[in-house]
Amino acid sequence: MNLTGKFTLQNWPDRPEIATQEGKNKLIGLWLFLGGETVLFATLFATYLALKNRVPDSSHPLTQDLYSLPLVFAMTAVLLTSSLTSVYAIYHMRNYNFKAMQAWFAITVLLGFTFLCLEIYEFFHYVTDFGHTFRSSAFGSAYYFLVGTHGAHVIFGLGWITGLLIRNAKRGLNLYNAPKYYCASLYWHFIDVVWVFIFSVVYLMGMV
Amino acid sequence: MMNTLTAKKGFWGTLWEYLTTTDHKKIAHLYFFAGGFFFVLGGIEALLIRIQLMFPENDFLEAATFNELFTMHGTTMIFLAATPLLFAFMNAVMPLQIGARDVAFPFLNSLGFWLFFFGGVFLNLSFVFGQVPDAGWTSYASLSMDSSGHGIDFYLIGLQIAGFGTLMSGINFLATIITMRAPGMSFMRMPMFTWTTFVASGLILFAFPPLTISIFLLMFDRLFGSQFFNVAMGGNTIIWEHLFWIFGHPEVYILILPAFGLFSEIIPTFSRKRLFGYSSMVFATFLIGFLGFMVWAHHMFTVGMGSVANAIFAVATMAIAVPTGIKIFNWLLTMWGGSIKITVPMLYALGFIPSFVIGGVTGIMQAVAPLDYQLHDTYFIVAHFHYVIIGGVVFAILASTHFYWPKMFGRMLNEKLGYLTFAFFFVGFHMTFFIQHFLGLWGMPRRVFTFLPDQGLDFGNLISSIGAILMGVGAVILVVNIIVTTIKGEKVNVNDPWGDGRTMDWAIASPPPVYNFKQIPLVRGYDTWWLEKMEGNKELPPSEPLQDIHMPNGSIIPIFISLGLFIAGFGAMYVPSNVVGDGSPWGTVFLIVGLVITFGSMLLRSLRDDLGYYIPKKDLVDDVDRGGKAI
Amino acid sequence: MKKWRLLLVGLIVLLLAGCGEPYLSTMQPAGEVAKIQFDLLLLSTAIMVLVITTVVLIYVIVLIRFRRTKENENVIPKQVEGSNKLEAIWTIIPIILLIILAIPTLISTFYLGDNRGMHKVNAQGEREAVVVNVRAHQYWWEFEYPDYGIITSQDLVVPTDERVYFNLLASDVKHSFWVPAAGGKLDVNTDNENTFWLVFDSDKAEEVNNIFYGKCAELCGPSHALMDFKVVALPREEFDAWVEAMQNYEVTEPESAVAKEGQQLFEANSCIGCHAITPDDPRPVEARTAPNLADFGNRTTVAGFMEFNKENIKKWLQNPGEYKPGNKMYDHANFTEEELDALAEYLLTLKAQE
Amino acid sequence: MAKDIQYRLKKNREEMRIQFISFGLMAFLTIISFLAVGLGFPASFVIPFLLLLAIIQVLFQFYYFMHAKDEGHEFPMSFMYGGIFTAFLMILAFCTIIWW
Repeated sequence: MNLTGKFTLQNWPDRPEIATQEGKNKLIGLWLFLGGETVLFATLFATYLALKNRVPDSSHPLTQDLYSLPLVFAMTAVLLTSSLTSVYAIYHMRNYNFKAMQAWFAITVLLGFTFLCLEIYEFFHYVTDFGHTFRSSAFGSAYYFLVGTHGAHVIFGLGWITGLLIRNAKRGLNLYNAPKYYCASLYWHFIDVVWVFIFSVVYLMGMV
Repeated sequence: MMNTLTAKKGFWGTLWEYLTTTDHKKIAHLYFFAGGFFFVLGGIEALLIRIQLMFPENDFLEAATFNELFTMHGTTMIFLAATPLLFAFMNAVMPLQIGARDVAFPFLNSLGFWLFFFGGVFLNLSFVFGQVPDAGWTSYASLSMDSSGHGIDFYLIGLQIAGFGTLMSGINFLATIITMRAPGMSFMRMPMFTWTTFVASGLILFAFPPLTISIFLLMFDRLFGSQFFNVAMGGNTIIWEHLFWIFGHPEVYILILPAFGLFSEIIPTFSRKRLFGYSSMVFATFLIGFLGFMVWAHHMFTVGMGSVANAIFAVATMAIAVPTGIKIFNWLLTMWGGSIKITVPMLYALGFIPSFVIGGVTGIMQAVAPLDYQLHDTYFIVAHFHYVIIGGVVFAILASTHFYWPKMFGRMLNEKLGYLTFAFFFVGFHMTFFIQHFLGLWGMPRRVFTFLPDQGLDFGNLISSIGAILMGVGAVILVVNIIVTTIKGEKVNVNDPWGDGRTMDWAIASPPPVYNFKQIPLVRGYDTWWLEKMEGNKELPPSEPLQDIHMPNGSIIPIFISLGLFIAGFGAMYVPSNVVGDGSPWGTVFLIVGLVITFGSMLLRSLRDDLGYYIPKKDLVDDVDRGGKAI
Repeated sequence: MKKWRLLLVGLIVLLLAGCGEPYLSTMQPAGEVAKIQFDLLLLSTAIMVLVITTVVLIYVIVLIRFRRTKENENVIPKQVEGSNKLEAIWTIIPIILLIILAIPTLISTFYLGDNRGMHKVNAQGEREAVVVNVRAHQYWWEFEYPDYGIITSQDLVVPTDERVYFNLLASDVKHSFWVPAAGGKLDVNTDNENTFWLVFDSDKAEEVNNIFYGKCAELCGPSHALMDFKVVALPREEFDAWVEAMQNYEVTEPESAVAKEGQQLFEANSCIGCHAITPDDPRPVEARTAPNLADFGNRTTVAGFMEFNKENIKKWLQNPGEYKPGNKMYDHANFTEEELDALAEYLLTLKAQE
Repeated sequence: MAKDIQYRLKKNREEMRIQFISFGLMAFLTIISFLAVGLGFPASFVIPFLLLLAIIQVLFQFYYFMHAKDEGHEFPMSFMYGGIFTAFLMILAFCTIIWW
C-alpha cells in the first residue's frame, strides 16, 4: 500500500486510520495504552480518596474551602467542547478534507490551551490565597498529583496535536499520518474521560 | 540492495547492529544476555546471603551490607533477571509461533529493551556509589523514607525506568498477538506459550501503572518534599503497601504464566502428544490472570486491615488453587499415554511438577489468614516463594534455554553438561529451600542478618547454605556450557532439531532469517507444524505469493531516549529538595537536560518519516538454501 | 532422580525429630491463639499432603509406564484432545477441599479478630483484662500498662491463662510484634494503633521457666535481626505481686561506693535525659526515646538479646553500635574500665523486688 | 463510484449529526450534575447520582466520540473494560474494607 502518496476523495479509504497494517497496529496499541492509563488514573483516584482532607491541623483548607463551582464548570465546558471539535476534525479526515481537519484540530488546541490556563490560574489561586501546596499536607500532595497528572496529559496532548499540525502542514493527508491524527484524537478524548471523573469525584463530591 | 543475511560486518559492525536493531530475534538475544548477566549478579548476592547465614552470629557481612544484598537480590531477580529472560523467549519464539514477520512495534520493542537495560544499570550503579537500597524489594514506605543515603532513590528511579520498558513490551506483545497472526491462526489455534504471553502481557498492562504511581509517590516524598507517607502531615504509609502489592501480586503471575506456557510447549514435544485439555488450559490461564488482581491484600494479612478484609482476601486467594490445579493435572495427562523422551528440557519439566506443587500448596496454607499470622515474614514464606519462583520460573527459563538455544543461536547446548547442571541445581534447590519451611515454623523471621545460637536454627541454616552452594555450582556449569557451545558446539542444520516440534517456530530455519517466513504461512489447525508433518508435508503451505518483504529500519534513537532518562534520573536524585540533603541546582539542571534528550529524541523520531525498506523478491529466491523458505 | 528422594526422606526424618525450641517454635503452641493456628497448620498440611500424594502417584506411574524405549521409538501416540469428565473431576475435588479449608479459616479469622473483650469492665468500672500498649522503636520495645501506670522495656510481663490485649504503635518505622510460641504476629504501624490478644498457657510457661522469646518480624533497619524481647509469663498471683512492686517502685540509693560512682556518672552524662529509671515515667510518648531502666537489675537480657551479665552490660555501654548496628544510643568508648564498671554496678542495683 | 462517494459522505454526515446530539446530551448531563451540587441536594443522593451521570457520559465518549461502536473494536473495548474492572476493584477496596 502506498503510504505517502497523494489521494483523492475517490480513492481515499473509508476508514483511513486502519487502512494499513501499521495503522491497525497503532490503533490497537493506543487503545491498549489507554486501558493501562485507566488503571494509572484509578491508582491516583484511590490515593486521592484515601488522603482526601487529611491535613496536619485545622489551619489547612479542606475541599469545601477550596473548590468553586463556576471555575470548574468553565474548565469542564471548555474541555468538553474541545472533545467535540476533535470529533469534527476526524469527520473531515474521513472525508479527505485536509484543511478543515487542520482547522478543527487547531481549534481543539486552542480550547485545550484555554483549559490549561484556567487550571494554572486555579492552582495559583490555591497556592497564594489558601497556602494549599504540593508540600503543605498529604491532601495537597494527593490533589496536585491527581489533577496535575491530568494537566500533564493535557500538555502532552497539546504538544502531540500541535506537532502533527505543523509537521504535516505541507505534506497533506496520507495513509502514513492519518492513523497518527486519529490516535491523537483518541488520546484527547481520553483526557476528557478522565476529566469527567475528576470534576465528578474530586470537585463535585468534594463540595457536597 | 543490501542483504542483511550475507553481510559480514566484523566486531564493530555487529555491535552497531545490535545497538540499533529492531529485529525481534536480535532483541531476544539482548534480553537473554542482559537478563542472564543480572541473573548471575543476583545469584552472587544470594550466595553471599547464604554464606552469612551459614553459622549463628557469623560476621562475614555487616548488618547494613546484608540488608543491601537481600534487597538487591530480590529486586534484581524479579525485575532484571526473571522478567527479561522470559521476554527473551517471548521475543524469540512468540512471533514465529503465530507466523508473524516481527512484533507489531519493532521500534518500541527495542526501546523497551534499552529502557530495561538502562534501568538495571542505574539500579546497580548504587554499588559503585556505595549507597545501596536497603529496605527490601518491597521497600515499605516508613523504612524507605527512613533510609539514609541515596540507596532508595537508586531503587525508585532504576525501577521506574525499567518499568516503562516492561510496560511497553507488554503492550507490544498484546498488539502483536491481536493483529499479526498469520491467516488461519485463530485464537483457539494459538500455541500455549503465545496464550500465556498474551495473558501475562495483559497483566503487565494493568499491573505496572500502579507500580509507576507508587514509585512516583515515594519519589516525590523523597525528592520533592510531598507528604504522601508523612504521618504527621496527614500521610499514610499503608497506601504504599497496597499499591505495591496491587502491582506485586499480578507480577508473580506475570512471571509464572509464561513459565507455564514454556512447559506447555516442552511437555507435549517430548511426550510426542497433544497438550491435554487445551481449551481448559486457556481458560485456566485467563482465570489465574483475572483472580490475580483480587488477592493483593493476602500479602498484608498482618497489617491490621480487620477481619472482613482478611476473610475476603483469604477466600479469593484460595480460589486460585483451582485453575492452577487444572494445569498440573493437564500436564500429567499430557504425558499419560505419551512417548516420554528424557532430554535436558524435559528433565526440568519433570523436576518442575513436584517442586511447583509444593510451592503451590504452601501458598494455599498462607491463604489461611489466621495461619498466615504465624507464617508471614518468616522463612516459611521465603521457602514458599522460592519454590514457586525457582521451581516454576527459573526451571522454565533453564529448560527453555536448552530447548530454544538451537532456534535462537543455531547450535545445540551440550547435553552432558546440561544433565550435570540440572543435577546440581535440582538437589541444591531442594536442599536450600525445603528446610526453610521449618526454619520459619521454628520461629526464624525473614530478612535477618544473623541468628543466635541454640535457638534450634543452627543445623537447618547450615543445610540451606550448603544447598545454595550446590545451586551455584550448577549455574557455573551452565555458563561453561554456553561458552563451550558458542565456541565449538555442533551446528544445527535442520529446522526441527528435537525432531518432535509441534508449533510453527520449528518449521523455520535455526536461526530464522531476518524476515522470518519468506511467505506468511497458512495455518490449518492447532499444533500447526505437527499437523503438516503428520500429513507428510515438508513445509507449511503459504498464504500469499512470493513478494517483496517490507522491513522496519534499525534505529539508535531508543538508546538516546533511555540515556536521557538515565541522566534525568541522576539529576532527580540530587535536586535541592531531596530528603538526603545533599542536593544542588546542578541536579535540576541534569534533570532537565536528561528530559530534553529523551523528549528531543522522541520528537526526532516522530518528525522523521520512517517508512522502512523492502527486501526485493529476487534476493529471497537466492536465500532458498539458507532455509528462508516458508518451510 | 533417586538421590533427591533419599535426601527428602532423610530430611523428613530429621524434621520429625524436632519441632523447634518450646520457647520459640510455632510448632509447640503455648496458648489459645497459637493452638488455633497450629490446628489450621495441621489441617492445611493434611489436605496439601493429600494433593501432593495424588500428583506424585500419577507422576510416578506416568514416568514408569510411558517412557520412550528403543522398541517404541517410532510410535506416534494417540493425540488426545482432553476429557471433560476428568477435567470436571479435578475442578470439583479441589473446590471441595478448599471449602473444607475455608470454613475454619473464616471462623477463626473473625474469632481472633474480635477485640471486644478489651473493653469489658467489672462492677467497679475497672477493666477486667490486662492491656499493654506496645511501642516499637528502632530497635527496642516499650511496654506500657495504662491501667497500672507502669512502663517497662524489653521484658514484657504478662499473666498466664488469660487474654492479654496489646495495642501496637511504632514511633519511627514499621515493626511487627511476634511471640511465635504464643501466636501469630501483628504489624506495628506508624499510622494507626493495631489491637490483638494472646494467651499464655501456664503449663507451657512452666516448661520454659516462664520465659518466651519475642521477635520483630518486619524489616526495620540494620538491627532488625536483633530486635528481640522476652515475655515473662507469670501466674496471676505472681503477676499481681509484680504489678504491686512496680507501682510501689522506689529509687533506692545505691549502697556500695562503686555503684554510687556509677550513679554520679549516670547523672553527669545525662543518661537520665533519655532513660527514665522509674516505671511511672510521666513524659509523653514522643519524649520517651530510650528504654525505661526501671527494674533493670531483673532483666533477662542485655539489649534484648545478649545474656544478662555484668560483662555484657559493660560491652554494651562502651560500644552499642557494634552490637546493635544502627541503634540510637550514644557510645561511651572514652570511658575507662573503672567507669564502665561503676555504671554497670549502678544499673544492676535498679530493682523493684529481689 | 460517484454514488459511493455520495453515500459515504452522507453516512459520515449522519454520524456527525449523531455525535453532535451526543455532545448535547453530555453537556446536559454535565449541567445537571453541577446543578445537583449547586442546589444542595443531600449527599446520599448526590454522590451516587454524580457517579451514574459520569459513567453515562463516559460511555458516550467511548462509544460515539471514540468510535468504539464501530466494528473492529472488540479487543480495544475488552482491554478497556479490563482496565475499568481493575480500576473499579482498586477504588472499591480503597473506599471500603482495607482501612482499619
